[in-house]
Amino acid sequence: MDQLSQIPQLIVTGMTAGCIYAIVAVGFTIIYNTTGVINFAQGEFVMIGAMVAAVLMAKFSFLVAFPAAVLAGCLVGAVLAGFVLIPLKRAAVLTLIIITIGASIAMQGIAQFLWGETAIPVPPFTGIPGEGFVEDRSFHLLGAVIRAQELWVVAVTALIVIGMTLFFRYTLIGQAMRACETNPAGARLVGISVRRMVVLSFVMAAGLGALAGLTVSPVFYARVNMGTALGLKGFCAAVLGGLGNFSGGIIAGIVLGIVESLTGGLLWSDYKDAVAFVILLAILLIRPEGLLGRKADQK
Amino acid sequence: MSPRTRTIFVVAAVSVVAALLVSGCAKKPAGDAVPTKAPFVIGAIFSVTGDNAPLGVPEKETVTMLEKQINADGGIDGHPVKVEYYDDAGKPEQAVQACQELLANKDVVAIVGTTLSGTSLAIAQMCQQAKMPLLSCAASVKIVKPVQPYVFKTAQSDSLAIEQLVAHMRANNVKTVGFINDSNAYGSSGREQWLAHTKGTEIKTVALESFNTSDTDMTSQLTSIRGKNPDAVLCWGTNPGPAIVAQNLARLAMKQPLYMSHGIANKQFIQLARSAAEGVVFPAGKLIVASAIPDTDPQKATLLEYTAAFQKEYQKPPNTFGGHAWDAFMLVRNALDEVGPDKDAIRAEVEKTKDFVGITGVFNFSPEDHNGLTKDSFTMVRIKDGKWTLAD
Amino acid sequence: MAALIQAVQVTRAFGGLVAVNSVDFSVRRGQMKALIGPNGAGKSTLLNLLTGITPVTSGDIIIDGSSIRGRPAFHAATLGLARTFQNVRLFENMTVIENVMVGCHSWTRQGIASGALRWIGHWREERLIIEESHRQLGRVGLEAEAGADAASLPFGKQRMLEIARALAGHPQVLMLDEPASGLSTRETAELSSLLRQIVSEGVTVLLVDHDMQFVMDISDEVTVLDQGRTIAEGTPEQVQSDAAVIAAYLGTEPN
Amino acid sequence: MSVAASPDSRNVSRKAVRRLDAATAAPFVIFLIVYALVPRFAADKELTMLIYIGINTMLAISLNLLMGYAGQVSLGHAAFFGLGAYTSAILTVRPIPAEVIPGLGTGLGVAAGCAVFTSLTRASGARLASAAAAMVALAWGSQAVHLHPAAVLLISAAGMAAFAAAARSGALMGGASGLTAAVVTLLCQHLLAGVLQRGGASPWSGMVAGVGFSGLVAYLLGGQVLRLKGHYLAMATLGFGVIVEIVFRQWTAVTGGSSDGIFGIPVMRAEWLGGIGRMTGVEVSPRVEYYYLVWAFVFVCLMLGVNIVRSRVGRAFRAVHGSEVAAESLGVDTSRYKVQVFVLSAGIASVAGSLYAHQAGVGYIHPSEFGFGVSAQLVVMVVVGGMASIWGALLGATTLQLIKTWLLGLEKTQHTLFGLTLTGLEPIVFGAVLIGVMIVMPQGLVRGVSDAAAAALRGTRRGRPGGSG
Repeated sequence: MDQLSQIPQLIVTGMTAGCIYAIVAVGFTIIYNTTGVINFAQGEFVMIGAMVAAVLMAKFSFLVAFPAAVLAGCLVGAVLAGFVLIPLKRAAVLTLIIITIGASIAMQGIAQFLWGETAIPVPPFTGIPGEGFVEDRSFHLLGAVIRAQELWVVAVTALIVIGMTLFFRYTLIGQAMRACETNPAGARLVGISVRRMVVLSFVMAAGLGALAGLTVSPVFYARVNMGTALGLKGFCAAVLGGLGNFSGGIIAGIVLGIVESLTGGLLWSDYKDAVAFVILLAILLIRPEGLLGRKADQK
Repeated sequence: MSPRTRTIFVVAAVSVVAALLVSGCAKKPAGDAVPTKAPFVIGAIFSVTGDNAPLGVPEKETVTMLEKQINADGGIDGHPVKVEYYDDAGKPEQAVQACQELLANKDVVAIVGTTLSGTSLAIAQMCQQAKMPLLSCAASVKIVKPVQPYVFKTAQSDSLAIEQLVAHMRANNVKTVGFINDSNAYGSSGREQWLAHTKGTEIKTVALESFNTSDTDMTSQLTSIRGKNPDAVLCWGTNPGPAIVAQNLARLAMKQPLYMSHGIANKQFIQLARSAAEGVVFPAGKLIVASAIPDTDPQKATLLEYTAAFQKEYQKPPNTFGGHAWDAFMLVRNALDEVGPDKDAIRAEVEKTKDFVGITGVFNFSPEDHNGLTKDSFTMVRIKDGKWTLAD
Repeated sequence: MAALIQAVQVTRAFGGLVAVNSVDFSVRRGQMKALIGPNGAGKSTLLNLLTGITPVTSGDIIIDGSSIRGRPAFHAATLGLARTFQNVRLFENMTVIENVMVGCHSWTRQGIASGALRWIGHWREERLIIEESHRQLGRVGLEAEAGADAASLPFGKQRMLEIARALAGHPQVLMLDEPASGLSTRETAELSSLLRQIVSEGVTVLLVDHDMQFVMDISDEVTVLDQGRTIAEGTPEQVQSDAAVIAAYLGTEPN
Repeated sequence: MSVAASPDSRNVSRKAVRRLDAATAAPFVIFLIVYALVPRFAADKELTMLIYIGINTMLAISLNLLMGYAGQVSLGHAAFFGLGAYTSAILTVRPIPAEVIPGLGTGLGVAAGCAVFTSLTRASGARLASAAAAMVALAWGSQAVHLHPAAVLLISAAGMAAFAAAARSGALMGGASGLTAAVVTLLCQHLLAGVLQRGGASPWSGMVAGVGFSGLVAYLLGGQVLRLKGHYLAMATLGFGVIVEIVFRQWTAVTGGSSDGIFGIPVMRAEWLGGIGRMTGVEVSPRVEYYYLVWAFVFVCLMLGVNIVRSRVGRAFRAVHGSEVAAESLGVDTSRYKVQVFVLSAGIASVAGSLYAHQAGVGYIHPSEFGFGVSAQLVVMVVVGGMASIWGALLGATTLQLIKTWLLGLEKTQHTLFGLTLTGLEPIVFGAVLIGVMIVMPQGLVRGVSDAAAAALRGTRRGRPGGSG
């Protein structure tokens, strides 16, 4: 079975996609935990990071492009937070979800208006400058070819995971953000500004998304329509990991990426995209609280 | 939300809408030469937004350019040309409504477009019933087969590209092929045609895979193809999918020659695929290798002229899709020139067109053939040193 | 007289926490029974078990001769159980009278087709439902608010509406979870007289409350629960003088 | 709602019921008049728009019943729309290839068997899955050896009875579901082969088949998925929708895939409805007739919707939304009603799908018309029109269509602003409108506008005594 020897390669590529799903899932989780809102525009943050980086890289060094991309993401996140905040107090969750859907549609439209629909190549972080373009380095491991950029993706993911864990566990703001969702009234009583926390959560989620986007753009290219699919898969990961559960979302994201890649490579590539959703449905029906979530609280 | 913020919000929203409306009412700058006769109105429906904008945008740009050119030259027989543009965003439902709008306008004499096979098929029946000439820029052979009197198309059918590919493969002794396609309309159509064409021939399709337009990695599919060890890999899709395929293939160290479809006949593919683009062979309209084709080729002058004009207007090279729109628009223009604004006459005139030298090829329409092209409209191209060269 | 509701060695655990611990409990037909206990004694949990909303971990619950173990929650209602909730659960998306009309669900039969196509059965039944709903609303003094949104009622009236809604189902037993909490003295008095009237009509009533005063005045029999176990049972007088009860109340709540 | 206040008078309550219905009937009368007269004043262009509005209204009503009334969010509703459209289209023009029929028939049979099994035993999850597997095995086994149909029925029933007995689900119920599976399998295979032979069924039977199929899928899916709540339910329905769209795209042998979609779908005719047009003195073109057909369905849906929400079952739906626990405590079998409203909703969406597929002058469908974007748009229609408002669905669908048409025109006129050609504005404006409506009128347009009007009215009234009015 020659196919079996492809498994390491499939895992490597699945891992790259999986890391992005994981970061998107983390973004979902941050916003969900502070506001209880499912942010359908999460994938667009990734797109914005990738696009801004790609556009700026053409003219400036990455020293300008990368911070600018993350900043642009944060800014868009803050604006979106504003839209969500206006009606937050009295609005049904569905209203907020629709606002994020609207924002996602509008963001894609604006991006398309500004940058057009064509995919833009982005040079890898550590590549070999070639003739007119930068070629990525690559390594061989167990029969799999690993590109340097993929290591970057994994490294950035790891960094985000560690950063987030420290942030939520050890900083006051992190704990305050967690308090907001559990008990907004209580949070207000002890002097936490819920509004500020909501804005902060959107800014953080957007910044992370943008970071993910710019990291992955050398592998995937930057495209204005890249956000929707990544957003939905990331959402799958967040749910599989148990909504609101960070480590669950990250693990689920990576597993999802790998399973998808394996199914696509070994079984049916035609239905590769359905895999994530089939798993999702199956898991939801067997364990409605998610793959790694805690049992629903029995109040 | 306090009443004040709400007021501010409403005021802001209203002013944006008002600004849009006002700007719409503002007079457009008049053209250079303004012929005085009543304008000929032509409808144009392209996918200017959405996933297929890379196809639709150059089409629209081409038509806009031609409209300007013709009017600057004094119009057709003294009549200015006015094009009504619609965007279908690649959605059949939107195309139907755009078409309906155009049909409702009594002045419209013909419709150019749409970009995609799906949207063209969606409005073909409607145009036929309303006796409105439709010149589609989409590829699917089903648009003109069976022939509906009022429906034409200017893009080559995929089957012509496949004939060229098969010829090249035969010449290079390729017996087994791993096929991979984008699962969008373009890619699935190619797959269907490929399978139909090679069925029962000595060229065997040993692996059949697909990917999604928004997919970002095709290693899994290619790994599966590698397992079957074909003589060559053929990828059917539009950017950026094929570029990713080329890159993944290179990284998997697969040595097989890589064939592609005419969907990659633009510079973007080379930019995206970088060194992986090297050696890729694909059928393409002659537009991209215009300067390399022999001077005896009847199309050469037209191709160079279009390339220069487009480059001047938009500071970028044209592509095949823009070429389809050029052909469609010019066919209508010529017919208008000949018979004036009469839909039935235009239809008949287009159908009579012989030896029309276009961008896509040399068209010879007949009541049985509403595409009018042969496989000679394609030529095989190889990417060498980041440049297009004629493949042997 | 046979027990209408019988809980046999009922236990319910949430994770490691045992909220109700092998409780035997019964309500006789026509009785006004009270279930009291300090906060966190497991009263509401026991009530949820009796009405089938929470499944039992072990033990069995028999209503009017048939067990509801393993049956869906609505099954208890079809056996003649109706209840109100500690923190009122009205259908806030409906009007006052529509809330009560839902209460008539268990004794009406018309299906979706009948309602959609307005068959004769629909008309006939709808009339009965409206009559019954008005009767129940009149009984709790909400006639005038029939058309108002349920959510717009003041709290006291919401409680009354919940009772009317429960009664509209013609229950054999009415279970009330802390009906007097949040009510003014006047409203509590009205509630007492309403409950007496309900019992006089032959409906069995089970009251759950931690307010001794209110309960002692009107109930025939009282069961006291503490930390998931029954600690006393008897007439109000017997219970009031029970040492264990006094200890439980004094120990946990200086009431 | 004004209900008379004398509780004991039978007469009064009878009148009350009648009066309520009379009040709700008034808009329908206006509707019918407008319905009949519209083609006198509308050209093909407007009629096309109205046909889309009508189809979208039906979808919005179906989703509103599910989401606005019963409180069950669905982000995959376009799937049922698509199932209706595809079933209809496939049966009429793209008969299923012969080699797929045995498998497809078996699939449908097993699905039907599962539906019977789960409704009889309330089995779910793994138990249902193993029952399904058993049925598939029995069906394949008996078909592989070419048994007489009667033998197939017998074996299937007996086999399932044995399985159910082993799984402690009741032999009788297992037998019944096995029998159903076998009967439906044979029937479907026979019917599909018949359709193939005749080269296509009529659009009307296509529509009926679509409703049956969508209903079956909704029943099976709903029974499992509707146990979930909130975001999980939203995610599960979204997942279902995405999967269905992928199947439309990829199962080329049956659905035609995404290259050319399905074209040349015959028009659904209803000559007698065209008669309405003739009465008002209009020349009845196929499009006019189709307009009458679509809006006749819209009328029926509006009426069913309005009637249902104001009936015993409708109140049960709304009670599920209000509080499931309270509803259960009153004897409402919430899981049953949730499935019921889901199936009803899927059925209406499926009818809308058939109408979409058989549209006069178009007759074309493509997978892209049934994806997540469409599902999201349906949710938007419902919310813009107003949750829990049947007539709001009409308003929501109309509003969205008007915005779309306006945007379509924007492209034509090539507006410029600050020297930029404004093209491809649709998504931007569409997104902005969504956000705007949600912020300014989260209750939807019906409530939003009426509240604003009421506020304005109060303002002028208050102003009047001062003499400023």
